Amino acid sequence: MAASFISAAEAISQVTDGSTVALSGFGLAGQPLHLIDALCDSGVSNLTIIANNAGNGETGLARLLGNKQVAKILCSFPRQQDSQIFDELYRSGKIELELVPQGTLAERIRAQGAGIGAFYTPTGVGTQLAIGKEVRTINGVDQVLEFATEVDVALVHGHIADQQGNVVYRKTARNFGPIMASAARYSVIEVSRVVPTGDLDPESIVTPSIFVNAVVECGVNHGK
Amino acid sequence: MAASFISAAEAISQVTDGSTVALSGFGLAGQPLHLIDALCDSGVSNLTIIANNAGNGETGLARLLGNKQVAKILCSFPRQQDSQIFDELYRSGKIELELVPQGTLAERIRAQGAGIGAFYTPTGVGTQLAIGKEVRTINGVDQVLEFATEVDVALVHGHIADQQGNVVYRKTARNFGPIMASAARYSVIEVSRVVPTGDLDPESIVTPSIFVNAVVECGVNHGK
Amino acid sequence: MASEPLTKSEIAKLVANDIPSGSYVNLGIGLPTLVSNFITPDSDIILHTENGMLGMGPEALGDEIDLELINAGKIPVTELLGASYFHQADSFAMIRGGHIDICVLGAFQVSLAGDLANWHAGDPNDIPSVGGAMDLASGAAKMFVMMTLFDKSGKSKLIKECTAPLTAVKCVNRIYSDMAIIEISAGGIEVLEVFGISEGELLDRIGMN
Amino acid sequence: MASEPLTKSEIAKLVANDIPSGSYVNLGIGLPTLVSNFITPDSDIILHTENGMLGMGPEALGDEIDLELINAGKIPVTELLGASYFHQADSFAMIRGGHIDICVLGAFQVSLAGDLANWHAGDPNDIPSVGGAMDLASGAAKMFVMMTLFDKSGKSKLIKECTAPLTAVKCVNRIYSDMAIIEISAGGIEVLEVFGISEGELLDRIGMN
Repeated sequence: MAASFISAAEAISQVTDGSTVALSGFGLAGQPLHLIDALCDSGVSNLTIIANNAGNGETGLARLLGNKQVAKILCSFPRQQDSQIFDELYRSGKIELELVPQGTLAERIRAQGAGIGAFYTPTGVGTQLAIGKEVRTINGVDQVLEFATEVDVALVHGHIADQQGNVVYRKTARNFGPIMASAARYSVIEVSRVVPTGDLDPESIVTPSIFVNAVVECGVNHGK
Repeated sequence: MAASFISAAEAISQVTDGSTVALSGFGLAGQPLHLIDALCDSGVSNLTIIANNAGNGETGLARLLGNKQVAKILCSFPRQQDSQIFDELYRSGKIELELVPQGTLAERIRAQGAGIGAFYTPTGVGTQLAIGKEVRTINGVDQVLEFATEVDVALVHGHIADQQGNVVYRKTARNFGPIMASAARYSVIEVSRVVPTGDLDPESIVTPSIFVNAVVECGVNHGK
Repeated sequence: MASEPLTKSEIAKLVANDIPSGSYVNLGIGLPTLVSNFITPDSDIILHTENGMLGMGPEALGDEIDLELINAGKIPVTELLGASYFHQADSFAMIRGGHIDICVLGAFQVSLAGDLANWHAGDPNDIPSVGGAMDLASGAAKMFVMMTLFDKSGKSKLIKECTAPLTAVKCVNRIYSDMAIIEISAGGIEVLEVFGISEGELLDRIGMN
Repeated sequence: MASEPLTKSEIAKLVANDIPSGSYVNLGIGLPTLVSNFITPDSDIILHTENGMLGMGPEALGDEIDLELINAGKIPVTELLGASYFHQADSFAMIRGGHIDICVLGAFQVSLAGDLANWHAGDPNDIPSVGGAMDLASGAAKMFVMMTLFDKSGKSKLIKECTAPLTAVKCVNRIYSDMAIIEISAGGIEVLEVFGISEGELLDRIGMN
């Protein structure tokens, strides 16, 4: 259905205790800081978070973790120089971690958005991360069966939206945004500005409005 | 490896008797007529063709079929008002047809390009086109196992390339081009013109040069 | 009850009226394309065409015709403001992933359980062609079928079990036909409206009485 | 035979020299990023960074820094002419689909069969982080490992069987180290060049004699 143009707080009201929430971003690039702040303020808890990393410093996802709102995180690369909040929660057993190779994480999210129930990938075969998973030899290559990941709400950092809800991104901040928007039952995109419909080139739209439930215009300061 | 800028005849020399060749296009929109003409002229035979349709009128793929160069075709929608050349070959048993639902065809091609060996899709379950295929219930939905489709050479109709081999398409002629380029061992893109590297917007490139082996500049007349 | 069966245009108009504002809609080739004639710009309905476009406008005429801008029926169309183009895997991700709110398809037969047969009339001499029908039938959030209720020989196309090859099982939510609008759900069929026939006679003719 | 083991920069230079012109290359975080210092613009080598970019340029400095333009190590970088951006599923399609000609990764251990262990040192107290290492190791057409050949305690990192958790099996084609360049194939290992050590001594120290 048509995208709504609403506030961060309104959009976040779709997240409830126990929701699975996908957050775009690779490190801080593309992390939807404005929407995550609203999520922190909402006080919802027991969340499952899907994100590439497990927070940087004390803002964004790190703040959400520090607030004890997250029960579990699916990610590929939690440990970073500035992941101290996650590190402490993990070491004290206060958060569950499902570690997923980055490409498999991306493909599981993409599969959900594309209605593909599961797929076979060579990534991870013969490693700890494939233990207990089905393996099948396809054209002589062992491949592990991975399932699509259900997502209740996606919070995504875009660049510009038009008034219909089509979205473009900026440089490497694009990362997980388009696939998370496609996978979620309810997708929220924060953008720096909204332009009239028709101002974005139809050949260059990255996330068509069909994948967007809500747009939050928040004048985020992008990059440089 | 870096893309070559060569003639259609040179590019076509990668196709040999028995090759599997993917042709972009939905009807005539996006069909690489220039490259197919070179393929007709080359005289290679016993080809397996992957294309959405089975030729229109007497040009392009229809001409290739009429030349008896094709042993088998994988497609979703062979029968059209102007598919008379295919129709006759099929009815006289001179060509093998593997009928594949359009979305499954697209996903099998995409899977090949993405290194995904196979995937489960709900499309086709309980129909003739799933007979003999494995079915698995995932989250309560029956899904059929479909395998990636190997492609030797892709012949694709693009719009503009830069001198590095990045490609953009035009309107609905984009259709199968990007995924076929990603799936083939050797991908050839015909374009109307080649511009200096840097002239295409990095945010709007649809087929990055990594998927392109050869660019053929042929001044094709696009659309209107 | 209307006194006459509906014309194709009248059926199309009913379908269009039942599509909520803001919906993303795919109209199958053939009969369903008529629906677009009754979709007004202020409805905010956005048309998807599976060959790779959202925001499809009306058929292109005269100078508007661009052979690289066509719909799934290979007819030249136009582009509305807010349109976008994408490749086939992305287009069918929209379909298979349940992002299309409503799909309207034609049919040879629909079963009482909502099975759809619309890609192959069943004649072994036919050249089989499926296109995106199976993906659409199994992937769209809601599936409307638009057809005449009886074939030329008078046989009901809504039948107990399809005899023609299936497109997808249990996928049809509603039938819009010349003689009735019929809802199909897990609980069975419900006749919502009849045109030029009484409900009793209709149920007789489809073998339900 | 050089009389001294190589410095990290010297190893990086050797790797860069062995990358054919026109290659698409992914450089892992850590040691392999040094390779980019020795890639000249006229080599037509195009760098892929798995967070979603082809045509990555050198590290951004001063005013060039843009926090939305970073590499896989989260370091601000620059954009070269011909660059393109794409989302994560497309980026890993490039990797998994075998489109990256050469990937250079660091390693904790490499087995004689070419198994790679580089994501987890094996300490159960470590916080496990894998990122794109498994995808790159299993997906790149050619896999170069860049490392010191011996760890701080003098133990060889090239060993019969990895004791640290594996990243991927039989994926390493060549090791570039401070003391030797070693090719790994189905036939076994072949020492291509040694630095500051004789081949005999080297084979002794890695337990091959």
